[in-house]
Amino acid sequence: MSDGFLVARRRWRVVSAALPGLPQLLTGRWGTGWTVLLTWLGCLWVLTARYERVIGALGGAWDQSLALVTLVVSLIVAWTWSWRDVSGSDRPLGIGVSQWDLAARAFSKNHTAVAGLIVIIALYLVALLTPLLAPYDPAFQGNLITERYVGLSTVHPLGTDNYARDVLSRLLYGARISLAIGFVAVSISVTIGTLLGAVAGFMGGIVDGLIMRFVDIVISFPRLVLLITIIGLFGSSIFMIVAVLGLTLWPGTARIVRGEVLSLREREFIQAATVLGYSKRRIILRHLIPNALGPVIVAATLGIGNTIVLEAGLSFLGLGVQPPTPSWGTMVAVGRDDLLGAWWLSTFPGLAIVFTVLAFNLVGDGLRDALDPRLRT
Amino acid sequence: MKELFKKGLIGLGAVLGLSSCGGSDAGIGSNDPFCQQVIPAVETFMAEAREAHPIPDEPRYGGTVVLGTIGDMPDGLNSAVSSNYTDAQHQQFVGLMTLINYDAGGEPRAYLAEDWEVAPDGRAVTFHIRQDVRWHDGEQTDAHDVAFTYEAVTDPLTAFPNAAFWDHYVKGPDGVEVVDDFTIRILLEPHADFMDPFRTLGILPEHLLGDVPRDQLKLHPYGTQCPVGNGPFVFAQHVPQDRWVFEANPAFPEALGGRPFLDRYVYRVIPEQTTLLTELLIENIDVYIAPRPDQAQQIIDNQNLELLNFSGRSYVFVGWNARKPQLADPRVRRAITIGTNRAEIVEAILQGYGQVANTGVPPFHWAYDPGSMPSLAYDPDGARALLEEAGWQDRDGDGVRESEDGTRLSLSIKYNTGNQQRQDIAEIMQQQLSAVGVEVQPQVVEWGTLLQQINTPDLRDFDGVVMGWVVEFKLDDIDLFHSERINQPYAWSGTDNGDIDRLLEELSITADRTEAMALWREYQELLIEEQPYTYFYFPDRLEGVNRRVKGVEMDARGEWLNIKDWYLDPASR
Amino acid sequence: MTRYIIRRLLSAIPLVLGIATIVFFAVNLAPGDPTLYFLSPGMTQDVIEQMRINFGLDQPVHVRYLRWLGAMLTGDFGHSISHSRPVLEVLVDFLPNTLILSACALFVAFLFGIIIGTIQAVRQYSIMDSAMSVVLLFFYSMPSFWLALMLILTLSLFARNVWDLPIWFPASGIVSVDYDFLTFGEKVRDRVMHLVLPTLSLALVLTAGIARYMRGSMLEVIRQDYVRTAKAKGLSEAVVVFKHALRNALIPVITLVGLYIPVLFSGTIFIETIFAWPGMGRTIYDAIFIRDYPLVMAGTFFFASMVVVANLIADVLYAVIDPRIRYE
Amino acid sequence: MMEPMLRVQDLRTYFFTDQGVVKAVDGVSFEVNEGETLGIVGESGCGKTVTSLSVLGLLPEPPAQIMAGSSVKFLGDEIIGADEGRMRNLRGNKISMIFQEPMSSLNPVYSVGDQIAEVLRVHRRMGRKEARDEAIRLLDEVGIPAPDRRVAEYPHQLSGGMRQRVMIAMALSCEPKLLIADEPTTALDVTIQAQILELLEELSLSHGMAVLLITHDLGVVAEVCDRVVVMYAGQVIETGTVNEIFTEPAHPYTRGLLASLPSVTNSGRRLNSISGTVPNPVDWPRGCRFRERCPEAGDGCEEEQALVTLESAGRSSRCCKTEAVNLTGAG
Repeated sequence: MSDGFLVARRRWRVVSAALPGLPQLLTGRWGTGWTVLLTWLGCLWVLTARYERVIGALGGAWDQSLALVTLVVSLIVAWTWSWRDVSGSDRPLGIGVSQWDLAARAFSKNHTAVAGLIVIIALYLVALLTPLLAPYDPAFQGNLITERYVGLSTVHPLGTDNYARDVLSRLLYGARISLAIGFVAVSISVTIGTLLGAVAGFMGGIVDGLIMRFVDIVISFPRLVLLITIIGLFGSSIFMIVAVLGLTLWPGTARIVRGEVLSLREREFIQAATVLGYSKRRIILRHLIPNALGPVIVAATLGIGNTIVLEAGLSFLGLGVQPPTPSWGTMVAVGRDDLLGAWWLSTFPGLAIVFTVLAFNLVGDGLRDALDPRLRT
Repeated sequence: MKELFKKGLIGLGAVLGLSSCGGSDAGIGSNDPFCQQVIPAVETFMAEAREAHPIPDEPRYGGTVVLGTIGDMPDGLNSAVSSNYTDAQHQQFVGLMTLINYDAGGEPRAYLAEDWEVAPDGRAVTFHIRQDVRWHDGEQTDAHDVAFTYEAVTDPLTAFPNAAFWDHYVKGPDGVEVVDDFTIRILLEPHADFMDPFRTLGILPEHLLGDVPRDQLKLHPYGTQCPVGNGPFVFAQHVPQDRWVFEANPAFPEALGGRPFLDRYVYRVIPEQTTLLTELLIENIDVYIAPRPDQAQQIIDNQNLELLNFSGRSYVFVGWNARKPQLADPRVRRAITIGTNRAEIVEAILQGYGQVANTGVPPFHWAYDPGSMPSLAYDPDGARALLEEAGWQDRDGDGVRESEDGTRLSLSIKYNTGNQQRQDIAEIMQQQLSAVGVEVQPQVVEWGTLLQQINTPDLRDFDGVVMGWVVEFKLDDIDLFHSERINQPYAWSGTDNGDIDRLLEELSITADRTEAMALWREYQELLIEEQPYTYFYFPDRLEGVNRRVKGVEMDARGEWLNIKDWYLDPASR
Repeated sequence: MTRYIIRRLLSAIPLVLGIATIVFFAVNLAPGDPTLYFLSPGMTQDVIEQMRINFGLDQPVHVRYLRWLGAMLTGDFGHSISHSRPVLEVLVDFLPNTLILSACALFVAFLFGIIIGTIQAVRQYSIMDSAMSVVLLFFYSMPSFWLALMLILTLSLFARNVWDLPIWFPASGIVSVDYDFLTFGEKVRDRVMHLVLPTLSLALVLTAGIARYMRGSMLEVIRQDYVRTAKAKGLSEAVVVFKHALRNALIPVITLVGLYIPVLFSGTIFIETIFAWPGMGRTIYDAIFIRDYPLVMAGTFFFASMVVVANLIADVLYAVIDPRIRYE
Repeated sequence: MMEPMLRVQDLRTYFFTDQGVVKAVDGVSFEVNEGETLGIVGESGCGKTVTSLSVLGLLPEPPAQIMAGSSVKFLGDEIIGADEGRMRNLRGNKISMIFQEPMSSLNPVYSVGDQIAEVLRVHRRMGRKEARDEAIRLLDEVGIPAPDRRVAEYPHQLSGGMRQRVMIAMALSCEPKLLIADEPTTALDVTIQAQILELLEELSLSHGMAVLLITHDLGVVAEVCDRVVVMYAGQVIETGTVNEIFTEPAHPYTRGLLASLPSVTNSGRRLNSISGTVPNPVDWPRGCRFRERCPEAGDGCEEEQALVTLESAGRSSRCCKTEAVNLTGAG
């Protein structure tokens, strides 16, 4: 290694200490660069601009504490990651790279997907930091006569709604609900789908037949009709929505996993495991599922986006998350009535949904391309 | 195989092509035997009538008016089974005729009945039916039709939803006497506003429906598939969930104004209100029935449109379940009412298009006189004082009051899915009442489920419920507050107050208005004291009307009130 | 082939019955019943009971289920409570509208999706490729009701009232009110104009998925030897791509026909409401809340059957496109 | 001397990839004369196939790019950089090509008749019926039994040999001047291989068609070719007639190839093989590209080697020791 290289590295360390992410950004790794740099600057901004609230959050409600932890952890992670990245030795390329390394490299070349990933990371950070970020209490109603339907202004950057509540604050709090709904519902469905799919694919025979017939039933049914029937007639609490969304989304995953497992089952290492006399449970959990994970991750990423859109759809029918809890879907659905008079009510949450779902889809597409060797060039 | 592929594509194109010219022209009902019989008869008679009554040479005649609303008419012109407001409007003013209707002052005037006499003891009304009214299939409308309709709606088998209208009348064949073909006598007990039901009841054709078993009337195709009326407009077409088309009746009696000006009147169903407003703004529809208050400004701002508003017949309230321990004390209910800034809510939710309600007597009613009532104005301090007095104090400092035995003053307020105004009320109450130490939890419930929860006598699973009533000109709260009805579906509040019972009974039979006025005042004062409901407001009815439609009059009697006198500005046709 | 189709249809019976059964119990076990909708003050419990008897609701749920099942097997779907008509007549009114809309949307979505996906694959990693992906995903990410409202506002309201464009689309309905008085050509035009916005709203959401799938499939196909053969034969790129590659790339995409039908039917609930399109989606939605049991059941039964048929059509299309597949 | 039908001069085809510039073909020149059969031999990865695809412009660009200075003249006309229209008129018409994998080279969703007829309809503007009859005739000519039935069949219904015959029929359909056959027999059974080669030879004679035969199999070359071009690492390293190459190989690589060829005469003896593998095309070795595997490497091999024309016409070699070797060989 040349001296020049070492000098450069030392200089990068200095830059990294002040502005983590900048070295990566300047050396062309803009994806990681932006993520780290924005996290760092954003968290610093919160720390200074919302100093009082940060102090107030000490020993506050659980979401405040969580926000505080998130803040500190993000700062530490951003800084140390950049430092170690700059000082660490370059790993030689091309030797001993795993399938995942290859995928990561393919993914990082896909610019739109990386942009999507940055948006998602930012979204989750914002969602976690919301109690520190939001300018107002999302449920606080201002003066109903004078502060209703106020357009964009410095006091209310995204205006106020029909109850004179701050749209920006509601948007921020809505992010928590929408992202959480997507995440939890998809977790439920992926777990169920993966297990059932793996069992069906591995066991075959009657078990497979039964599971797959059930999958057929659920999949060939207009999902929304089922959702309306259940949520509409039995009540629409947030738990109900998450549960029902989760419990109706899994068949897709089950089909994917079953397909993967069927092809994996014929492969040598699984047959070796069978020959070695491992239990079926062990083979399914330790060997089959991890190897079928790629497509599942893709499906899950796309599923989160779909779920957020679906929740918005339910809100349109009046079956979404119930007020005053803000969710993006509810905000769009309620605000659509004022599209002509107060466009900001539904436009901003609508755009939030679009960009979030778009980000998840870009990442999902990127992952699919990256994980599928056939599509790589 | 390639050929097959191509053929497939052509086939698809053919399906689309076919479908794009295949008709929905027919509407429905064309394959029902009843309708197959009835429709040609109407067509024949109408053709004759058009010959006999040529369109007067006057520029106001002609053209089509399109009206848009959010819902279809569920029972159409079948007045014996319907309870829907729009249905009733079409029965009264469009397709059918009622015996009488009201003038602008709310006084009865002749319509199908040329004249009437009330027996001196108030136990009978005799109507003289016009002799120049024909059903749209050519049959004469006469006293037998009236008798049939009266018997149908008072027969329990029919399950007429508004059976309460006829509480004080002698029901069934015993209550009606056909004196001659054009004279009919109806027997009743003397009571207040006894002419009102005759204003609402659209007379049905006996020659078509007389043989239908009463319990089958609800399912009969007459109402929505091929109604035959005798009103100013003739049913032409009904595409469910899409449109009704009516055409001018050339044979409508000259004495009542003769043929309507409009050639056609189209009633369109557009469930989404943003779409409705758009269609009004791009002039695809001429009249938008009941836009939301927050859409009013858009209509006002458009120079081609006009916003009409009038005091409607409905009011919105929160009904309290006094069976619940937190709500048993009237003082608590009153504190909740004065702890809520209802004037602000009217301003905010209705954009000022409405009036604060203190009782269920609406502004168009002759007994409406809010000035003389005790005030229920916004008074948070008064509310706190009342709650203290009733023994509710915040004992653990969590901002919510508790009773001595530790019951928290925490209430759920239910409302139905998809109703923005009711949601608004629940949410604003939550916000405002927290300031006086009352915790409110808005809870949305799907409509059918909600009705079951609040209506089932042994369930009554609610604390408060945001609801609305549409009232008739004849006010009658017996079903709501009389203790005898406490186990009937609508006794939500569970009010059990002897004075209220007495007043309700007296009111229902007091025909003299000055006498009744005093009773009304007393009754309303009691209501304010008892607070079975927190009355919110009487919303104004708003209407968006294109200025090319002239002669439109709308008031509490309804939007369709004088539709036969509407005409299109000849310059803009 | 015929035998295969018959066998497939027979094997779909348990599927359709399963769906219908689930829905039957979900709807029937939910609180409330249809009489609640006809209630008004003054109605006593006796009247309600009379109504329940008139509607045949006085029986326990399993008896009603067996009755419904028995009746349905003889082709009798009962009487719709909210429409006061035989359910079959209601379906005959609404189903064609939904099918026309769905067919148009499916056609447009596949047309756009296939063309765009192909272009993306042929120009992989170009700016056009990414731009098209992002634009399509943008529409895909929109809640469909919001997209529909945006289309109404822009292509209908603003186009006419603000931008004064020569063409703007009606925001609701199937035909204009003066449809009956139009000439044949005007009728066709009128129908098409009314179809544009709802079709776009439904189709734009699906297009992204189809294009994505098509792109992947096409990318695989254009690397095949026979595509090189076609080029070596001196065929133009258009013929190579759209004749030789496209037909092969379409094979996996056909699966989506079956997969998207339920999605499409779900979408109609929003689209039909917003565009006042008198179709099955809106009708079922209303029927669920009015608890018009016979109509809900018949509607879902037909939806499920439609999905089965769509999957069957997809399988038949496989055989049409791919000579290697033969159904015995 | 007559102008050759196809003259390839200094053809350089590079692939621009993430790993670097792959110089798959790096300055190749050769000629094909009317009616002759020219073989291009070399190990896999030496650039044979890319050369043939470059001639017809069938490589996807990007990543491939034919570098400036390359020239391919067909019947005296430059075709590098020719517009698509002209290229399409050549492809399948004047120059046709058959490929290594008969299994995947035919489109599975069209009948073989359709695929043959397509060429005729595009280049010879035949009608549907006429093209079909011609397709049947062609199938008959390439030795497919019952051609009128086979014409409607799909590729998956045919065996590998049959499919290659179909490919040949398709290639022949417009009576091309030149047929490029890229490893036409590699994927086939040995018995079928012989039949196909025989067929090719026969047809080239009867149609007066030149053949550019690309193969890694010197046996095939010996059987059917008139002249041979030996390629290594993207370059031509030796040219000559079949006779010359087999009897007097000038380049050590050619000698290595010949030595690894099993034959009746050296049966029983251990086959020789060339040690090592073809170097990385992103980074060819400097100097002689065969140096690292060459048993005779020595002084002068670090220098870039030029293709040296030897005494007889069309004979050349890219080895600095060639002359010496040749002298001793002659002596």
